[in-house]
This record gives sequence, C-alpha cells and structure tokens, in this order.
Amino acid sequence: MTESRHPDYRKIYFVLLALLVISVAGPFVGIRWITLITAFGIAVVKARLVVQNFMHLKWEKRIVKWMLASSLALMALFFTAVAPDVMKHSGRNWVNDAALAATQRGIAAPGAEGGREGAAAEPAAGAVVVAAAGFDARAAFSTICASCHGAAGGGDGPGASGLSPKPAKFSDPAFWAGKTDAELLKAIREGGAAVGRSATMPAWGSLYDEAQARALLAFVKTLARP
Amino acid sequence: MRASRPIATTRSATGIPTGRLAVWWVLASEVVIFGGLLASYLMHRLGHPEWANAAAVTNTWIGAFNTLVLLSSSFTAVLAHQAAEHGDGKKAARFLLFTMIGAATFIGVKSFEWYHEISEGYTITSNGFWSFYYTAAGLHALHVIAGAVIMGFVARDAARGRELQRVELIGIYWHFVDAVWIFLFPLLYIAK
Amino acid sequence: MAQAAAPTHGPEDRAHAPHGPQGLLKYLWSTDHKVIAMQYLFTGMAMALVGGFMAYVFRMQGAFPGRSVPGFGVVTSGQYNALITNHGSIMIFWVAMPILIAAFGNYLIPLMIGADDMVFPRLNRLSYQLFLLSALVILASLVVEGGGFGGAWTAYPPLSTHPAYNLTPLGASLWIGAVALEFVAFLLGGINFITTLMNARAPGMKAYDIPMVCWMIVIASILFMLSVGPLIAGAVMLFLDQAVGTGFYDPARGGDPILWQHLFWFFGHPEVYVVLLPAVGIVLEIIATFARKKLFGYKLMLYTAVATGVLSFFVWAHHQFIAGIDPRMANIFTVTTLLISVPIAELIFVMIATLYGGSITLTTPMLWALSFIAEFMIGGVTGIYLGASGSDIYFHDTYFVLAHFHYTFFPIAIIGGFAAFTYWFPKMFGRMMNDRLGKIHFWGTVIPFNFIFIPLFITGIGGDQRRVFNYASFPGQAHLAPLRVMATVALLVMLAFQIFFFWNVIWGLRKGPKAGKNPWRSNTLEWTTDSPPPHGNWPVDEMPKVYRGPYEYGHPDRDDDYWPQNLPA
Amino acid sequence: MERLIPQASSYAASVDGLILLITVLVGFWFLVAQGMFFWLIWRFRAKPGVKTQYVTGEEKHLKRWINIPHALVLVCDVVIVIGAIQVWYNIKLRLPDADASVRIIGQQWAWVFQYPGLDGKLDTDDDRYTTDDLYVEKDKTYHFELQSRDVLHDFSVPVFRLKQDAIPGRTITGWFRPTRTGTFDIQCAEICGLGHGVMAGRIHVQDASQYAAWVADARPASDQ
Repeated sequence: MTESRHPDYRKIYFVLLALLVISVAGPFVGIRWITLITAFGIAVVKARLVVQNFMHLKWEKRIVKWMLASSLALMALFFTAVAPDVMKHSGRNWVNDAALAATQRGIAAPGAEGGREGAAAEPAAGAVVVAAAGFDARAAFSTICASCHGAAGGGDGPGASGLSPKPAKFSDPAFWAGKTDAELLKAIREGGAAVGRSATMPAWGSLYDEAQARALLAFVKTLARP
Repeated sequence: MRASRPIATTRSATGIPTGRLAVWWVLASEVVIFGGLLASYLMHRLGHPEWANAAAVTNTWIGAFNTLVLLSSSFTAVLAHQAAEHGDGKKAARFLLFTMIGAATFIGVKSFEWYHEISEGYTITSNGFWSFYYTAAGLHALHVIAGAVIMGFVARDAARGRELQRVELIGIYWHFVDAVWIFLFPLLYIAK
Repeated sequence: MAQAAAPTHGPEDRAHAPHGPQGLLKYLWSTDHKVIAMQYLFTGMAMALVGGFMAYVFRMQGAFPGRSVPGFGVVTSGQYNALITNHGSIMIFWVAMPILIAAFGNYLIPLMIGADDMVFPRLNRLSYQLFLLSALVILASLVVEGGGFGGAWTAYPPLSTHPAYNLTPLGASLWIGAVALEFVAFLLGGINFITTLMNARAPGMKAYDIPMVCWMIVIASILFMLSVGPLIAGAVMLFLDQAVGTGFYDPARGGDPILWQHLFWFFGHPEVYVVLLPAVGIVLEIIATFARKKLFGYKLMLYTAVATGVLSFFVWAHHQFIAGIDPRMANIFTVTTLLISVPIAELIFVMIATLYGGSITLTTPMLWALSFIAEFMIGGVTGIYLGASGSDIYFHDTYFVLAHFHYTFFPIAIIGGFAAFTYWFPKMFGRMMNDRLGKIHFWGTVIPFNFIFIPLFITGIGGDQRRVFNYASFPGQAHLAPLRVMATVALLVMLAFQIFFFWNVIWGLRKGPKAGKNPWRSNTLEWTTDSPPPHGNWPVDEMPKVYRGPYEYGHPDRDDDYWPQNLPA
Repeated sequence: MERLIPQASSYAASVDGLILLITVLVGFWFLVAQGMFFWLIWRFRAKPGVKTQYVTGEEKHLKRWINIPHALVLVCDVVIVIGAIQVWYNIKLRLPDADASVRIIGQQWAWVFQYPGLDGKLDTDDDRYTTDDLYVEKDKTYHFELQSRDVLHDFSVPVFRLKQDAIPGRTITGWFRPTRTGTFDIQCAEICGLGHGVMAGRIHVQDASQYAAWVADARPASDQ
C-alpha cells in the first residue's frame, strides 16, 4: 500500500459544516446573485475539499486527475452544445411552442401548487393542434383510416398488403353482423386489441374525442354495401 | 519474481494499486452518468422559470440535514481509512459502522420526506421538476444503498484484519456519493 | 476445485482447467479470460446469425414486397419495423462489440502483455453474465405480446415512449432494458481492460512496446466509458417515460424529444470509433505479420488514434442536422465532422505505408485485413457527403446513409471479425484452418458484399428512404426496384457462402494440422506459449519478460526476419 | 443525379453541385489511395530470398509521403466545408421573402396541409385543408411551418432536395421555390410507427393558370 498523507480531517470537517451553514443561510438574504454564489459557489468549494482531501486526489498521480477532468470537461461540452436546442425555446427558424406555452401557463398561475398531481390540466400532445373548425369525418377517414382500410372501406388501402390479420372491410356486410356501436367506438378510441381484434389497429383516443369518434363511426357506416 | 498466482492482479505498472485505479475509473464513468442527468436537468431548469414554483415546495431543512449526515459519514469513512492504513482493522470497522449508520439515517430521512411529498400529491409524474427530482435523488439513493451494502462486507473483513486496502476503496466511492449530493442539494433544494 | 479460481484463493487451485466434465454450469462460472473470451465470441456469432436472418427477411420484403418470405412468412409492417430495429441493435451491441472488444480484448490483452489473466477475473465473469442476460432479454423482446420494438435503433421519442404510438409497450421496455444492461456489462468489462493494460504489463514492457491492438481496444473502452454515461441516464429517463409515465421527452409536459437525440448521439458517434479502433488494431497486427514489416510510425499511429477518439466527441450532432436542432449549430458540427476526416485519412495512409518495402504473403487472414482497408475507404469517403451539412439535407436517412454505414460497420465487424478469427484460430484451438476453404469463404463474402451495398448507394442517391417496408406508396421511386432486387440476391449469395466458414471451422477443429506455438512466425507474446494456452497462460516461473517493441520484423542485425518481444538481446 | 431524380426546386441544383464537388475532391483521394494500395500489394509481394526493408516510419524523407497528402486533405476539407455551409445557409438559415405560405402538419400516418385561403393568413375561417396532396404554384417562394401532432415525422421532397424533421410541440419554418411542374412524391423520412412506409404524399406543382383554377375551386375545409 502506498504511503498517503493524512491532513487534519477534523479541521476540514468543521470547515465543511461552516460552509453548509452559509449555503443554507444564503437565500435568507433574499438577493438572487448572493443565493447563487452561496448555493453553487459553495457547492464547488465543498466538493473540492472532499475530493482533494477525503478522496486523496491531492496526492494521487496525475493521470487520475486527467481522467476526472476529462469526464467533467465532456459534460461541459455536452451542456454547451445541447443547451441551444433544449434550454432555449426558440432559435433561427424554429420555435418550441409547447415549452413556451408551458412556461407562460406556469408563470401566469404561480398558485398552481408547484405541479401537484392533477392541479394543472395539461393539454393533449401537441399544443399546436390544427384549429378544429368543425370536425370533418370524411376528411379524417381519408387521412387516417384509408391508408389501411381503403378509400372506400374495402380493406384494401396501401398499408393493408403488409398487415396480418387484414384490416376490417367496412364495405362487407359480414363485418357489421353482430357489432355494437359501443364495441366499434372502443376499437376506434382504444385500438383493436381492446376489443380482441388486430393489435395493429392503433388507438386514436388521443386524436379524437368521444363525439368525434361517433362522427367517424357514422361516416364509416355509410361505406357498408348491402 | 516469487512464483505464485495470480500474477496480473498484483502488478502495478502505473504505481497506483490496481483496485484504486479501477475505483477511479468507476468514478470517471459515474461522473458522466450523473453529469448527463444533471446537465439535462440544468437545461430544463434554466429554460423553465416556472419550475421555481415546484422547487419552492421542497424542504430545505430536510435537505440540509441530509447534507450534514452525508458529510459526517464521509468524515468517519476517511477516519476509517486512516485507521486501516495504520493497520488497525477493528478501529476501521468501527468507523465504517458509523458511516453505515449515516447511510441508514440518510435513507430514513429521505423516505420520510418522499412519503410526505407523495402523499401531498407531488409524484414523479406531476411535472418536469418532480420527474427530475425523484430520478436524480433516486439514482443517488441507490448509490447510497449499494455503497452501504458493500461497506458492510468490507467492514466485516476489516474487523478480522483482512483486505484492509479495501477500506480506502470504499471510502473513495463514498466520498464521491457525498460530492454528488453536495451538488444535488443546491440544485434541488436551495435554488427556488 | 475449479470453482476456486477466484483470485483470493490459494495458488494451486488455479492450475486446474476451469472447464471439464462438470458441465455447462461450471463452464459459465469460469473466470479464465480465455474461456470468457470464447463465451463472448460464440454468443456474438450466434447473435450474428440472428441478425443475419433478420437481414434476409427484411431484404426479401424490400425486394419482393408482400410476398411470403421462405422461412418466415408474410412480413407485416410492424414486423418489418421490429426486424430492422433489432437487426441494427443486435449487430452493433450484440455482435460488433462483444466480438471485437470483449472477445478479442479478453483473449488478447492478457496474452499480449504477458499476464496470466485479467486483473479482475470475477468482474470479468460478471460482465459476461450480464451480457448474456441482456442478449436473452433482447431475444425475448422479439416474441412478447405486441411484438418487438419497432422504433429504429435510435429509439427517438415520442415514438419510443408512448404505447399509443409504437403499439409495442412491452417490446420497447425490454429493448431499452436490454440495451442498458448491455452497457453496464461493457462498462465492467471496459474497466477491466483499462486497468489490466495500465497495471498488469509484463516486466520491461513500456508504453510503446504494447501491441497496437491492445492500445486500440483500451482507447475504445475509454471512449465507451466516457460517452455512455449520459445515455445510461437517458435510458433511465426513457424507461421512466415508458413505464411510469413521466414526461422527460414529452413536449406537451415540459419535456423535449431533442434531448434524447443529443444523449443518444453523444454516445452514438463515439460508439462508431469504439468498434472501429479495435478492428484497426487487429488489421495492423495482421498486416505487420504478413508483410513482415515494422508498422510505419508506431507513435504517429497511436497519437492519430487518440486524436480520432478525442475528436469523435465533438461531432455527434451531424446525425441531427435536419432533426430540428438549431441550424446555426449545424455549421459548427460540419467543421468538426470534416476535421475528423484528417486523422482517419492519416490512419489509412499509415496502414497503406506499412505495406511499403514489405514481403507480402496473401494468407486468408491477410486477405481479410487488406480487404478491410479497401472497403473501409469506401465507407470513409462516403461519410464526407453526410458530414457536409448541405448535401446531408438530401442524403439524410436515405439508403445512401444506410450503405455508407454498412461500408464502415461491415468491414469493422464482419471483415475485422473474420480477420481476427482466422488469424488467432491456431492460437485459440491449436489447429490450423484450411487455406483454400478460407479463401473461397473470403471471396464469397467480400464480392457479394459490394453487390449488396453499391446498388443501395444508387437507390439512396435516387431518393429511397430507409425503413420503408413497401415502396408501393412512392411511385417516384419505382424505377429503382431492380437495384433492390439485386442487393437482395447478393445478400442471399453472401449468406450462402457462410456455410464454407462453418465447414472450415469444423474441419479445422477436427482435422486441421497441429499449429505449434507460432505458426505465423509473429513477434508478440501470445505466440510464445502453447496453442491453446494453458490456464494461467505460462508456467508460473516462465512468465515472459519484454525486451523490445512488437513489430521488429526484418531487423538488419538479424538473420531471422522476426524478433520476438521476449527474446533477450 | 439528374437521371435518377429530377431537380424541381430553386436550390436543388446547388445541392447537386455540392455533391459533385465532394465527388471530385474525395474521388481523387480515393482513387489515389486505392491505386497506391493495390500497387504496393503487387510490388512488395513475397519473393524468395528478398528480405523486408526495415523502415520505422520515423525517417524524414519517408514521413513526407504521409505529411504532404495529409495537409492536402485538410485543404480539401476546407473547400468542402465552405461549399457545404453556403448551401446550408441558403436552404436552412436564410428565409427569402415569401409569396405564399402553407402549414404542414405530420401525424401518424398522413400529412395535413393547411393553406391560408384567400386572405393570405393562416388560422382564419377561410383556411383550406388537404390531406396527403399539397398544391403549390410554380416559381413562387413558399414558406412552410412544419409541425407534428404525435411523433417525429420528416417532411422530405426528394425532387426539391428538401428535408426537415417535424417535432411535436415545435414549429419549424423553412422555404422552397418549385421550378418544375408535375406531381412528385412526399416522403416521411423519420420512422413514425407502423404506417411509416405508407406515409406518402404527393406535391402537385402547377403553373399559374392551373393553380388559379384549383384556388377557384376552393371551398371551406368541411367540404373537402
């Protein structure tokens, strides 16, 4: 075992405790930059004391210092290069609408209890949903459903070739035999697996609410051929 | 060269004992694991001033108490190292025991704190701040638990005077866990 | 008794062979670095067969969409996505890394630096066990309910985080779990490699006497260690998003999907060099041996490799030029990306220069090593198109990208792997392989390889997107269909020729002539012990000492054209 | 390039020009290196009785053979970087004045296009929507606002040499100027789930009269 020196650990310990007291007391001054210094400046000093003396980095070979320094430097690099995309909410030719909206909501309603469960009703994915100027079931069908179920509901859309089991044929009367509205609505909003049919039928509940799903179902019924 | 196996483990071309070298490499990789998480947190925190509302809920006094506990446990860990280097395994084991008690206190206080926060409705899914809060502190707590368990084995050996060099190794790891908390404390508790 | 191989136990136990009649469990429990290397090697090969089968299935679908694939059936779009995702993940994480780094790193480092084992044999064993577990988890993820994860190996959220979007909640969670487990396994392995090389070198072996392949594996391990950390943190966040419902990457809840891309590529780009460098090291060893030449500028090459490694941390966002990062950042990353071509070009030049003045024998391993250089150059130069932001607008995520990285990964993992396997086979099993079968296998692999990916370069230039299971929806690409068929046919030919490899291995193991200690008349230390080396590598009192560098071929003062490292002057 | 895929936007030719520039510079080095490589293999094949030369690679006159190409590669890199940044600046950073605008919304697995209608403003009552078919006029500069409803998508028009990811929660602005009439493919170039392979759209570039006819046909969104 190599000989390593031992400083007076008790002294260092008491310095650490004193620093802890300062960092807790800092915010009571109520000035932002003082808080930042007492919080993070002191954290750096404390960590340095611990690393240098308790971990004996002071007496360690140079290569170890290089190892740790390079991992820290890499993290600084990571932060610098990623912050323009993640920390900033807008840049050249792009805007992070969702983050800006979240920030505004949070600042407008500081009493939102710091994010208590259910306190802030978040909108569904994509705060920038197209203006829902009246729901058009036909357009929705051709947008979403037709790629597999076919433009005329024949189960022959371009996506159908690769699917197994095959997508439902709405034009086929056999499909409608014994189906209830509740079951079909469930299939639209919760996916095929929810009603024991093909799991490749996705759940559209995030896109269509109950009323829209009903409108969609009403349209799909018009595709049935006698 | 005395002919006995294993040979590789006993060589030391760098002059640093192999075990200690390995611990430093473990820590270098831990630095980037925690670094990646904390860098991500920092970006979000700076980009979302509204998270201050959530941060205001955390209890600085509990955080400060836990910092005190970890600093003290680090102190006893380094005293254990000193004792081990003087060949006093019994004393080293006793100091390690103090450190483990510190770890248990830390985890106990942490569970108490989390229990209260969760019962008040602040869970990991509440919002971004709370997600990072539970993830970062949780990852750290896992390190505390793992360190304490390993320390138990080291202390058992040390009490019998065996593998005394391991007291230093677990100590280095423990101080690292301490240093991580030194940064987590202002990041999660003080900055409101 | 063999169980007592742990380093804390008595010395006499270690003489026992770790594997024997005690069965498979004992074999799995061995701490001998050679046994663990074999475990990695054969697990990697088995996974390569799985990955190869996947390639067969989705290439068949790509060429003949909608037809039933023999041995699989009709490929649905969900299955197609799962196949390409797991092909990519398996080939990189469960084939390239275990074979190049873990298997040959484990096998070669202790032998080449004259040690009896790794410095932490039990940690080594744990590393393999975790790796095996991760391999089982990824295989399990393919057959769970809902099917395997289909969000591509980059696993961009929100597709990878929301079950409603990816429809494979269980597959996605198992996938991220397997990847994270694999990272931990390689972290443990990497620590072992690094400390072994740093500390356990034979007496007399200075830094510049270390064989290049050891350096390369260790540099790769360091790169891996320093880059994977953020992704482990990111994987935890991704897993929590999937399993608990946090919103780290969910824009509607204050998260950011771009963050994952950065975390992923901060690891993902150095990862390319993590697998490249060991392959380069392997090729250098083989070239030096069969050209009977000292490497052209040992230090130059070492510094170049380090420079490549350092630069590789500065280029990651070139994978994200058009992925929504701020366009101003793209300029910076274009500059750094093209800068990295300088050390890579240097590396290639030095490899070529090593041939100058040599005496080249084209054995099977040498053919593999030389073809690595030739093929990798194609991968290297096509990378420039993608690193330059302006042309990447067009090429991003086309088949051009796909062909480009297969021209890097195929030479690295497959050619490099075969080169190493054929070169060290005599050492590992004590018998020679058949040169004629080896050459048939070589040409039967390398020629079809070019016929797979050159057509795909052209389809990429023609605008074919990756990860499209059926081009029926894109009439503008219809004229490229014959090229897709050509690539698939070439793949079938290449897969068929792999039979010669397995035939050769079996022939070599059963009937191959005895290899002796040093069949290639090479300098490095692993050739100074028996083939296969005994447990402990050398008798306890005959551990080698090192007197010179590893590449002293054709030294003017000697009659022999080689000069082993351990011969006293 | 032209043979494989037509150029149909104002900047397509500049992208192809950059690709050609890279091909020339890189192709030269590639041929030199491969030529040297195969020549060396042939020239220094093993011959009985010929001993290898002992070259350490430290000799100045030999090192030149590495260092000079090395410097030249760096020069080529600089040329490529300048070219690449010019093209990139023109397509992604610059935003020329718009004649018209359109909002492009990706969702699993379709494209929705929102046109400003007659008043030229988005998000008003006369906005028009189409799915999977985008109608634009030749020789007009378009600004697009790219959004996504669910996962990442990528709006890619190969004939325009245009590609940009759509990210949920963000709006990314870009531009294009069609220069050739016809109907071309729109692809999704970022894996977006099961239907990624069928997430196709078509862009109809029309001349002024055709486009005017299409606009005259315009009705409110609900009649689509």
